[in-house]
Amino acid sequence: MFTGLPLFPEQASSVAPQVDALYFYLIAVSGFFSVLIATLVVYFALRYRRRSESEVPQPIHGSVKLELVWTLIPLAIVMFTFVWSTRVYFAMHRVPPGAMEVYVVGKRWMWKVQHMTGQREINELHVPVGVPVKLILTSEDVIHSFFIPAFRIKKDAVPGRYNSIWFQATRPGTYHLFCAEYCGTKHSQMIGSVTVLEPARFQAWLTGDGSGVSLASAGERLFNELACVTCHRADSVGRGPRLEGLFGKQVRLAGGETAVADETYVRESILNPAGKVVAGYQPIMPTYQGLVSEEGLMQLVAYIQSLAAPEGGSPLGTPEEPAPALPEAQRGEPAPPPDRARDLGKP
Amino acid sequence: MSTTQPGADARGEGTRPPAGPPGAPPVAEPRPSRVNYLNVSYGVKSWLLTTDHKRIALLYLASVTLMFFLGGAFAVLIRLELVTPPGDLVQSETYNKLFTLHGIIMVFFFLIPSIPAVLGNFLLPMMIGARDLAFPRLNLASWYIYTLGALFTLYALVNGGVDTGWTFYPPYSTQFSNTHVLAAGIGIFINGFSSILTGLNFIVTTHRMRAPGLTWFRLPLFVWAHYATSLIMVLGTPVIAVTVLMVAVERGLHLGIFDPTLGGDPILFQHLFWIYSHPAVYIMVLPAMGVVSEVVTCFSRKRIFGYSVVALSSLAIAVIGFLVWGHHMFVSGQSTFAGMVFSLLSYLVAIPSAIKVFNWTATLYRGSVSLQTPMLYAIGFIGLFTIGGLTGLFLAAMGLDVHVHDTYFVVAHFHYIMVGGAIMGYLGGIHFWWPKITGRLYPEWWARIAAVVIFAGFNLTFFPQFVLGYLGMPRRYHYYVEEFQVLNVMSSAGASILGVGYLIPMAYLVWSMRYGPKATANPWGAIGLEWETPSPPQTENFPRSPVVTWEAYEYAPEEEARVV
Amino acid sequence: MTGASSHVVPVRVYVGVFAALLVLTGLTVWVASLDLGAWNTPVALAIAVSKAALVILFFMHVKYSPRLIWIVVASGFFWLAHLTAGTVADYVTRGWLGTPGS
Amino acid sequence: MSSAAETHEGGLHPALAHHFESLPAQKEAATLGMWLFLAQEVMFFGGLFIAYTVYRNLYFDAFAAGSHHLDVTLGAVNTAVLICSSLTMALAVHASAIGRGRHAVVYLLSTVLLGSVFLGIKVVEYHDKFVHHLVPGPGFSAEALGVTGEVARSAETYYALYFAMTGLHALHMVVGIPILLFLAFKAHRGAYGRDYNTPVEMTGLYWHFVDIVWIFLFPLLYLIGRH
Repeated sequence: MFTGLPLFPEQASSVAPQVDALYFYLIAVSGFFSVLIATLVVYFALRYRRRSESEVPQPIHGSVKLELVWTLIPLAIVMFTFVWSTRVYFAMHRVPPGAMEVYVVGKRWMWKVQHMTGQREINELHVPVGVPVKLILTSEDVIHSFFIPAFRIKKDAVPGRYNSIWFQATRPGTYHLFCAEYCGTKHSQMIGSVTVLEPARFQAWLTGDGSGVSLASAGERLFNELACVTCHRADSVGRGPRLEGLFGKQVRLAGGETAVADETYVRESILNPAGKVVAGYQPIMPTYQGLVSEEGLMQLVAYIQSLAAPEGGSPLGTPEEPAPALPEAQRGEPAPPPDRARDLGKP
Repeated sequence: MSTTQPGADARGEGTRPPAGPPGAPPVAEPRPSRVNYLNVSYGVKSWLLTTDHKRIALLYLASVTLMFFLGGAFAVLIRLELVTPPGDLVQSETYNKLFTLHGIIMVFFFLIPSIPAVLGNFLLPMMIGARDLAFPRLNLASWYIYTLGALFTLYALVNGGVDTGWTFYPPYSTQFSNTHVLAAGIGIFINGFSSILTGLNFIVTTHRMRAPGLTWFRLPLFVWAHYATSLIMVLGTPVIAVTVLMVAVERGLHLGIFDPTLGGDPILFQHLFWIYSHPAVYIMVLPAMGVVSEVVTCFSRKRIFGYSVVALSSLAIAVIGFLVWGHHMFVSGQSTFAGMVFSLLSYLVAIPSAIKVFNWTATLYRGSVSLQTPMLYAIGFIGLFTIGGLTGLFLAAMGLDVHVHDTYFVVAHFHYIMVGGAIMGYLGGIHFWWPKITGRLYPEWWARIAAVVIFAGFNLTFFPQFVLGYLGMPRRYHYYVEEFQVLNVMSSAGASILGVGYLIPMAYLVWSMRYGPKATANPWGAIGLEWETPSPPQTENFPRSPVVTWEAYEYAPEEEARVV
Repeated sequence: MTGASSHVVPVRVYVGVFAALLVLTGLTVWVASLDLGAWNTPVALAIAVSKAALVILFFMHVKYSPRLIWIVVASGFFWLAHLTAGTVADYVTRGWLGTPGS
Repeated sequence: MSSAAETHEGGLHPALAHHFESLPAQKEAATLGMWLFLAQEVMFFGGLFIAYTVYRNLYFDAFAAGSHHLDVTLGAVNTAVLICSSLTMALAVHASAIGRGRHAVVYLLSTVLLGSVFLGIKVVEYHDKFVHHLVPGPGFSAEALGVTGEVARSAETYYALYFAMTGLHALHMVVGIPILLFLAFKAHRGAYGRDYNTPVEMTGLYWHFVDIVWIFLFPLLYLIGRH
């Protein structure tokens, strides 16, 4: 009827065919039942239409057999659907080892993307084809949602925590990137594009982008600037736990519990050091709440992650700056971003 | 079988109609000078201070109709804006306020009170043979509370509106939005108590005021549906009330309850919000299911297929519907395990809904089907609710929900349930009981035209949105990318048809109040206590309290019944 | 006097319940000062539940009320417990099954 | 109670509404309605209890720190005061049910008095929080708790919940006291007797419910990590 009327989005990720298969299956199920019900209703309405004003049909009470049939068959169908769809969900969240990590910060009304290699982008994301990419998402202000229809993935960027999801692009091209969680005035303009490149062209893009400093190196610089290195020393004699080889391992906490040293744990430990103290250490670390931006936190996380690599991080020099004073009685109120400060001045 | 109760009066009211041809109205024409609830007293005061459940129902009818057309006006503006991809009709700020107010007004001030507070209020006492609800003054108070809540929301509206979306997600609603969140929140908080008191009144009335002989399994399914709805109202609404209160406190005093920069957790708000707001969907659609059960039986002249299964499935929907809220949070960062549990339970709630649809369909089998207007709406309901329910399966599927969450697919789905379901049920019910409410018949020809126009307009409006959603158009978008335009234009075209469709009944129903032919007590030949009292009824509903000796929907003598 | 809730309870029952409530209040303060490890909260809640049960059964006459009232009371608390459990389930299981973010 | 006898003779008691068959039927409806209202109240407070449960588990240290600043003695005394008021309320219902209107008046007024004592002690406690800058908001400071950083921030969440929960509870008492005074006035006029004391019973249910809420609030707010 309409030329160029699209009905389905492009499939450009490894999970997209799985989601589409589920979608077509559900369309088939829905179509079958809708047509069945519609046909029966229309047929009965015509076949048993009222022929005289005085007719009284014979009453039918019901049928246990039929009730069972239309309880159990739908039940079986939905249980099957449940299992299938949950497996697809798992496939979206179980990140394959060696995935390329990309940090994404949502901010009204833009997406700020940082690659491990240091490239930064705004409202754009360049990824190579055929490589699993793990997105680590957070937000500086309100809840946003990172949505790439062609990849069939979406994840909320929630302030104060990290969410993640992964994808593997399968076709070079440029695709839409949307914010799917309502975030204020320009919600509908918080859009951008995802560019999928052939590996060679991706390499060229990487080198062509002039920033040069990798995320981990930026994190290392910050690590030194904040004098974290005074306590977290590589030679295990510092007042804080050694961070080399820590990332991804399980750590034993003072309370006897354990925690996995993942992105969220590292982030939490920077912002709320007293929360989950590693067994054997004193809770002496001050909070860095308000001193490090969300992007800075991601750089620190990337740096600590790089320390876990077998070859270790780069050797650390002795810092010259003194440790920052304890931010006493600090209420943990980070400096509001400029536009937020304006919002707070509401009547 | 059809025993005349002791003391039935000369007109034979209160007795079961003869087992013979039910087409013939069992009650004689009312005498012209008869006193009824409408003409028993006149003047504004007699309405604003009434404790008669029927008059309160009419107060609600006027209020929710006003709110419906207000919310509808916003919908018209939204659809007009979305005809073109760039936001060229209104500013983004305005657009965001339009969909927020459309949502708040339609959900809290139209859909939730629509069937329960208008039809439920009018019919529930009559259907169980009572003179009034258990607490008539509380009932009137509910209407005033509703009005007060609506006034707060209207205050927010005329002072510049509110732009958080009807979901009020923090931290946007508590720290970032600089619109009238507080006034709108207080409006919803207050309105919640109207809903709670109505539900409380219905439950007590159903338990304590049934006529002698009217056992639970003789109750009309409309009453069962309202009983289940009332449970949700009483147990769910307080949660949203206190949640809105927390948002208001956090916003007003900058406390850290939901704002992460102050130590709160925005996900907790989503839990508390959906604990109420998911069951709220069943507050909207369960009463409509009750209406459909009444209409389908009447216009098939047959007892409903599987009475007890349909009755109990209402309760099952109410109970299970309370335990599925987490399916709104599959992409929020909720734990995968919790997500799985919520997904599983969401699938389970589909079963009682499916059972109802199958039973309504089976009721038509070997019936005496008459396609008058209420039946057209009921059949429309069955079809649209089926589509709405089945697309719910897409959203309960975790792997698929990730893609369609917060897109137009969701918008289309819940409009199929709320407009295709709840409003079709509401209109069907209004037409069905219009003769009882006003004592007048509406023009049948116009009514059928309107029903068909609404059905067609609805599908043209919302079906393209399923496709849009799967293509990836997020909801609440003011600007959108060009490839979505064709479908958006289709949707807006449908909306204009739908809008006209809603104006037609408004016109002829108002007309019929004065010029419509007088209705008999039972114009449809329906079974039910409300049809055994004159149209319109007197203030006490029944000249004498009825005694019930027959089963529900006994259109033909029981002896002839068979079980297939 | 057909309403079961009109049952007249002897005054000594009220006084006995009152005494028990005071004792339990003292008990809960005392128990809080002991280190019971993970059991402090359950014990405190158990005492609170017993006190609430005494008030409901005797002061509020539920012991002498029809079954319907029992159902209303039970479903109120059961429902709250259920909703709490559903919400807490999310927080408790965030580390299970490979939470997003870990 | 002269009107009492008439009910049984077929005359209509003035309190009998037109749509009820009899006073007992009316009372049963009222009782069920009141209990449903209380179930609604459970869910209303329940929203706060859910938030409390989640945050207490997330920020236990902050909750313990915040709790340590509350005065257990005052809390315990207040619990006792409220339990006393529940007793007098129960006795008021009892007295009205057996037709001793004078006693009922005395018990109702005692309940009002005890309720006011509770609120007075609550004011003293709130004042203390105010003095120590523990009222959440721009003036909040966790100095008095001896904690800093994120713990101090979460302690503010604790106090936000503390004030929300106790404030809502106190509000329920503030609503209850005028009702009790009204009942005492009516009882003094001889409105309640053997056949009709529904308002006293219903208010009693409400008052006991308020007591139950406090029975939970006391250990949950005052007694965190006390050992």
